[in-house]
Amino acid sequence: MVAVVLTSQGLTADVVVHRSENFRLELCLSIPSGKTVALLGPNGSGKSTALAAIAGLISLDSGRILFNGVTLDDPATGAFVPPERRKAGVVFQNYLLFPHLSVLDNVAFGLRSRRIARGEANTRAREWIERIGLTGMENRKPADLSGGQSQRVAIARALAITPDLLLLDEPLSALDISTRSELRHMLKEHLTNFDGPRLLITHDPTEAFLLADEIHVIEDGTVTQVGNADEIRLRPRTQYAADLAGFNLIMGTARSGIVDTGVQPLYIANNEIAGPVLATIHPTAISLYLEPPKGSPRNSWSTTVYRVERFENRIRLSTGPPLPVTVEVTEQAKTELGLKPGTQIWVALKATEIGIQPGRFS
Amino acid sequence: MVAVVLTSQGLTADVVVHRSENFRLELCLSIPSGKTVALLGPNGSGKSTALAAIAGLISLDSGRILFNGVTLDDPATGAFVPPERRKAGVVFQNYLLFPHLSVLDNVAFGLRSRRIARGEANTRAREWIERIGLTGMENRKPADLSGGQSQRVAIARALAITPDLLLLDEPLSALDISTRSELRHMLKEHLTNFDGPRLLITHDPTEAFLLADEIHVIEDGTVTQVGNADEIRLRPRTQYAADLAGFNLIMGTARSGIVDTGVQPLYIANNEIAGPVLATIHPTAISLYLEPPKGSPRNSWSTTVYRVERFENRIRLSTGPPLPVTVEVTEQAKTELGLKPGTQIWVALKATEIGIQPGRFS
Amino acid sequence: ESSSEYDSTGSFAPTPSGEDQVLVSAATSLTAVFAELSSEFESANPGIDVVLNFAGSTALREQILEGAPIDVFASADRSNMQRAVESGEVEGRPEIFARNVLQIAVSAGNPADVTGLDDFARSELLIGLCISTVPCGELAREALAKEGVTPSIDSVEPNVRALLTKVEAGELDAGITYLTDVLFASDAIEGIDLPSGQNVIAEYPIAVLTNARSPAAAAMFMKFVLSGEAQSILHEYGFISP
Amino acid sequence: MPFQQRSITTGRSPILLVVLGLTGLTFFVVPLLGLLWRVPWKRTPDLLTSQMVLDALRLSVIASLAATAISCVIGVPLAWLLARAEFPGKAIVRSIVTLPLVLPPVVGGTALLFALGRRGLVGGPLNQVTGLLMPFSLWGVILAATFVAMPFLVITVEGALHNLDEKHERAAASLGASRWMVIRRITVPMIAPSLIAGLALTWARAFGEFGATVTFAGNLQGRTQTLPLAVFVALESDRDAAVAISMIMVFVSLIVLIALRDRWWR
Amino acid sequence: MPFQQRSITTGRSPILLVVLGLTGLTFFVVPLLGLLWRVPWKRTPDLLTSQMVLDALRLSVIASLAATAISCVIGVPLAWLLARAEFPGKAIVRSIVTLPLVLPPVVGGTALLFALGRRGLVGGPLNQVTGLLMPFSLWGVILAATFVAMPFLVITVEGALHNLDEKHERAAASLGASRWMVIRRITVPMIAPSLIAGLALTWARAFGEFGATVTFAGNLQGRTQTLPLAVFVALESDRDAAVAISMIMVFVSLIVLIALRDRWWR
Ligand SMILES: Nc1ncnc2c1ncn2[C@@H]1O[C@H](COP(=O)(O)OP(=O)(O)OP(=O)(O)O)[C@@H](O)[C@H]1O
Ligand SMILES: Nc1ncnc2c1ncn2[C@@H]1O[C@H](COP(=O)(O)OP(=O)(O)OP(=O)(O)O)[C@@H](O)[C@H]1O
Ligand SMILES: [Mg+2]
Ligand SMILES: [Mg+2]
Repeated sequence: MVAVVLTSQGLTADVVVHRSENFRLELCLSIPSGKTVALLGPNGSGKSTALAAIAGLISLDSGRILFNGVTLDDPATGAFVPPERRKAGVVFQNYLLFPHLSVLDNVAFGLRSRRIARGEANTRAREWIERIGLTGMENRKPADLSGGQSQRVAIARALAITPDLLLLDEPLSALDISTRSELRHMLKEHLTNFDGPRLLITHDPTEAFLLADEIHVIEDGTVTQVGNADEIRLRPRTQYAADLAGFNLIMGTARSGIVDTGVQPLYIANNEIAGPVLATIHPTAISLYLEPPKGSPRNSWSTTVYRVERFENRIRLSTGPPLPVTVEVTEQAKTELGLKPGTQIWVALKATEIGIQPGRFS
Repeated sequence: MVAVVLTSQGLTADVVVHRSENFRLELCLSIPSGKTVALLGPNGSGKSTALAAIAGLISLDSGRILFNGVTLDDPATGAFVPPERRKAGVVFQNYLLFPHLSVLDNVAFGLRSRRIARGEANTRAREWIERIGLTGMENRKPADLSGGQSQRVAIARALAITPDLLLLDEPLSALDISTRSELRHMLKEHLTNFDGPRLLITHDPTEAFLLADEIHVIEDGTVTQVGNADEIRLRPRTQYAADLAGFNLIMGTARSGIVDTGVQPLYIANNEIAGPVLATIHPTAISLYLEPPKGSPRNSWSTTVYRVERFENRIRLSTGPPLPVTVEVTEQAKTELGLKPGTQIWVALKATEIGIQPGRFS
Repeated sequence: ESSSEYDSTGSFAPTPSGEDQVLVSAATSLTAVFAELSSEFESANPGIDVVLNFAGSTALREQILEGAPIDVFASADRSNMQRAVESGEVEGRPEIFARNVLQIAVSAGNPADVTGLDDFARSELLIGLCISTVPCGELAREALAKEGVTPSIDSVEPNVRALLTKVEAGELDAGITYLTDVLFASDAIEGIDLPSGQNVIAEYPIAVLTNARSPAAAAMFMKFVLSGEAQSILHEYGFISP
Repeated sequence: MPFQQRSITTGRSPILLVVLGLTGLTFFVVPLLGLLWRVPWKRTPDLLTSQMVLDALRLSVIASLAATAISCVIGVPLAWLLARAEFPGKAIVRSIVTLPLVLPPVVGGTALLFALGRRGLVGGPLNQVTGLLMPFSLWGVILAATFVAMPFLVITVEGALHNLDEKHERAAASLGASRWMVIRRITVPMIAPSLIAGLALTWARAFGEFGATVTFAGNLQGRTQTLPLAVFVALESDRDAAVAISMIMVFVSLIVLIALRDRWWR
Repeated sequence: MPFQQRSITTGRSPILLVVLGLTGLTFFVVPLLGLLWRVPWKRTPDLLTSQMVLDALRLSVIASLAATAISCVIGVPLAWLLARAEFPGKAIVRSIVTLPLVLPPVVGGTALLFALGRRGLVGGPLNQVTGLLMPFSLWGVILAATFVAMPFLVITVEGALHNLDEKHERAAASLGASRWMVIRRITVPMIAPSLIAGLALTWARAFGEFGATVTFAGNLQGRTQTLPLAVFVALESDRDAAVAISMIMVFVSLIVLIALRDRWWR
């Protein structure tokens, strides 16, 4: 178990939860007041489980959750604060709107639960409904809303209670592109004025990079990397983190300026480093040629185009063996080189474009 | 009502559905066999409603749905083919997995419904479970899956039946970044071998651009633009479509090389055009200066920075009045100019960078 | 305030206080006649209110044994009364106030052509009797035994009511019940008298109970039931004076 | 609603279902017709206004509604505990709750007498201390009706609670709702149709209760004689009246059940 | 399950609920104790092996299970039609289904006689054509039990169907499942707890049925005398025997109900 630094303000969670024979979550997390931590990780890595444990919806198997000095859950001592007394605002991944209550009553539910008078609660709920752009739908039942509308109601319901702790499980995943950026900004603003800790679960790196102070990458129940957006982006430590940032991530063993990848040696600009390293290469740093290139790039090999995709207004291709990489080129280059799956090409890559950090895949 | 060209192969849907006093869907759609149409649109624009009508889960108020020459729904004649005889594979936005059945039984359900023997159905279901990466979870109940795992089961369940018609409602929204691109490719491949029409609903332009042959932009129950990825991207006709593509979209009236926007005239490179126009400007085409620029750009005005965001490895800012625009700059430029909300700046924009098409917001 | 709504026992007493109430538990077969007797009694004694409690004699005895606040018990047989006496629930001695004789009940028109007890041996007929543990069943079997008839029984009914219902509906061709039951059953039932030599007599005892709330009024009611006036009413309903 | 969709799932019903369902219906309709056939319609209005019937009607309505209300107040919590709480001996408790369903009502009434009569296990001491006497009072009628009818509510509601996914209740708790608030505003409304079905069953059973009442509370006109007891009395003296009173029961129950169910369903 | 979480929502129960729930429980426990107090334990084994009790037990078990099975086959479809199909006169049909709940069982039995007896509305012609005779036979017992017990199933299942969101059924239809398959593989399993509660109620009501049976089917040992009839008969002569037979009923029903519910719940 990882030792946890106990700060008196904020959330400190040392979470150990078994969910099935094959899955055990073991997560150490500390969110100071006023800060946002994003959990990024593949499906089934335990993000929602961590949120449920912090919200008090499932109990720990071992570990401990502390919030502003109060123990919320500690199986060792049996201490357990039930969810209704944790004052957390939670947006659930599947919303969990109350099907028998109107939109207004859903948003007002948390307020009414906190013994705020009906009139006052409704007024505040209506403000939130306006803020999420659903004015006029106050009396609808959740079944009569579209997917994105439901998610907005879930967000309003969680924020309306002015919680001590915010727990957001993919809060923007069903929103259209305009609403998403609007709500992201609303959220960002709201977070600035909110001084509790907040946990954001997301699959969208942009969202994490924009909203979080610190990102925890979690894979198969354990944290594989912690850092701010730039650290994750520029020095990803796992294939998943590299995918997030769009980087190529290659593992190998460095010795005198060469990384042995097992398939294709990579020349790097750093002669000192030795031992296991992670090499990161941005897709735009790789050039493609139809003929063997004769020029400055020290790395080059022949391969075939495997896949061609357009990402917004950029073209991304994946190459085949010996060392599969993702390459980004312009539309023009694509046309000129006639790039399509199966095209024989040469890859060229400057040694200086290869980022090197010691370590191995975790 | 729009006239529908009746092709004998493929799907022709002229859908009119009232959902509430404020919402009426009126959509005309024709998907030839072997083609994919993507529906893109903001929340509550009627995408899921259209899908439900085509799947036969709700009935038309008027209009007509034809599939391979067979009338599926026609309120005028009373013809209605019930959903179980439409042979559609549907991925629902909220998955709708059967909570009491295991993952295996969920995936095999459609096969068993088509009277395929249990053994055969299970074998095929197992193949699909492997394909979506959930081997080992065959006996789990949906409640014991993570969000993304559930969505994958929903995809497998829909594809396993080898339907005549595929209807996918945001099939990849809950998937992590790696699985998403993997499943996108799996889907793309699957679609290539599948010769029925397919309808894809998504909020992700990348997904639409990658998978669809034609994109219908739908807003508030009506189609506002139809075209392929490039057409939507380069000539968006609504604010929403422009947001999708990341373009600035400005409406105004052109006369002798100037577009009157009501706030700030824009000089354009086209003197011929006159009347209402839509001007599109890519965010990278706009330059920022701390002093009034003296150079070639014919458009320039002073404004303040309103918002600064990082998108992957790019910096995007929004400016304030008179003419709010989104600008994309490098990290370096951001640091050099000290760009942050409130900074006073000058915007400069070459006339040649402004795309012009006749028309107005629809 | 609320105490005026309840008497001292806590039971619900809707009648104005000051009026004596007599609770009379009477066997089901006395339903009609006791209704008339009680109204006669009430009009003769305006200060007394008679409340009737009809159920099977056994159920009534059960209630009394469990301490029910009953004043008068009118049973349809001696044995239930005897149990009450043995349990010390009876004040004084029970008296027989009425007798009843058996009659054969057949559906209207007598489609099976039943003439007497001998027909009860005919196996092609659908024959019903009361169960032997209730008086009408016991007595019927006694009568049949006296005649040496072995009945071919198709149904053993738990009470007179169930037996009559089936005869009336035509499910049974014949059954043996009391004269009083047949007399006041619907038109769908006819009675066939038994010759007096074949008949057996049922006796109905009445008694005031030790638990009585209004012993005086209870005694008055019992006395009334034994009086000539009451006896003539009982006679109208087919009962025989003791 | 003008925008209500014709429901697709229910557009056409499978033939087999319709056939079986109609067979089921026949089961109820034929005996009812048999009864209606024999109702002495002419005499019914007179009977309706007789003191005995009016008294019985009043008592029946009061007692059955009281029994339903009591069942609701103490039966729903019991159902909740059975479905949601963990405690030892749960299987036994659940079985005990089902007993009054199986016990012949007359035996149930006897059991009540044994327990709550003046010489009963609890009733004896109670009577000596407080002077309270359950049998032969309206309280006795209500008690008997509650005893036989409450299991219907408990079992129906427990079944519905098992059907209900707890995730919405968890979500409500996370929003700060106390346990009690969750039950009141989430759990109960979400099982409303089953709750109402249970209440309907309970009320109907209480309204039709005969055996336990006649044994425990007696058959005193104006005091404990409910409609079924009046039917029993009438069966002995006046057959037609019995059928007519039954039709009154049927009529009243139709009104109550329609009020209870069709008003709150959908 | 080794990985079962302690359920949070149910961790502690609100005091008020516990108090009310326990009060509810008292309601059942006290009369039961009253009964147990008086059970002639010594004589019970003898009674248990008497031919009369054995016959009655056999008949009761057969008839109650048959009535439950029939109710299931025709009552569930009826419930489905009431909840999901649109047809005119639905409110009336629903009310008719509730009638046997309210009708005093003796009147119900009379209605059955009027309808299905030898001279009955339907029974008469039926008897003349086929020679079939319902009363005084096991069929009569089953019929009477079904008539009074089926409404419990219909109403419980209808309530549960109203609770069930149709969206899963729609999804199943879109996957090609026929209406019938949807009902069998989606609808019924999804309401299983309520269905089982309804079956438990139905079985218990059928098992305890007395009034309609005695009126319609008679009381012939070995042919139509079920346990409740045996109890009733015993009550007339030998109260101890009646209580002992009741305890046998209680015991059997505990076994059946535990088998029915605890096996299939959770
Ligand atoms: N109730 C449960 N019982 C058993 N296993 C479960 C249960 N709920 C979740 N799991 C498993 O625990 C793991 C973590 O699930 P969790 O929901 O925390 O994932 P997640 O990170 O939120 O994924 P996603 O991005 O797909 O939502 C998964 O492998 C999942 O299958
Ligand atoms: N059952 C219903 N009753 C009334 N209105 C409804 C119902 N279902 C949806 N609507 C409304 O119809 C409109 C279209 O809904 P639909 O679900 O088709 O939107 P959508 O395009 O799928 O949106 P999203 O991207 O949020 O899923 C919305 O305004 C919604 O509120
Ligand atoms: Mg999750
Ligand atoms: Mg949708």
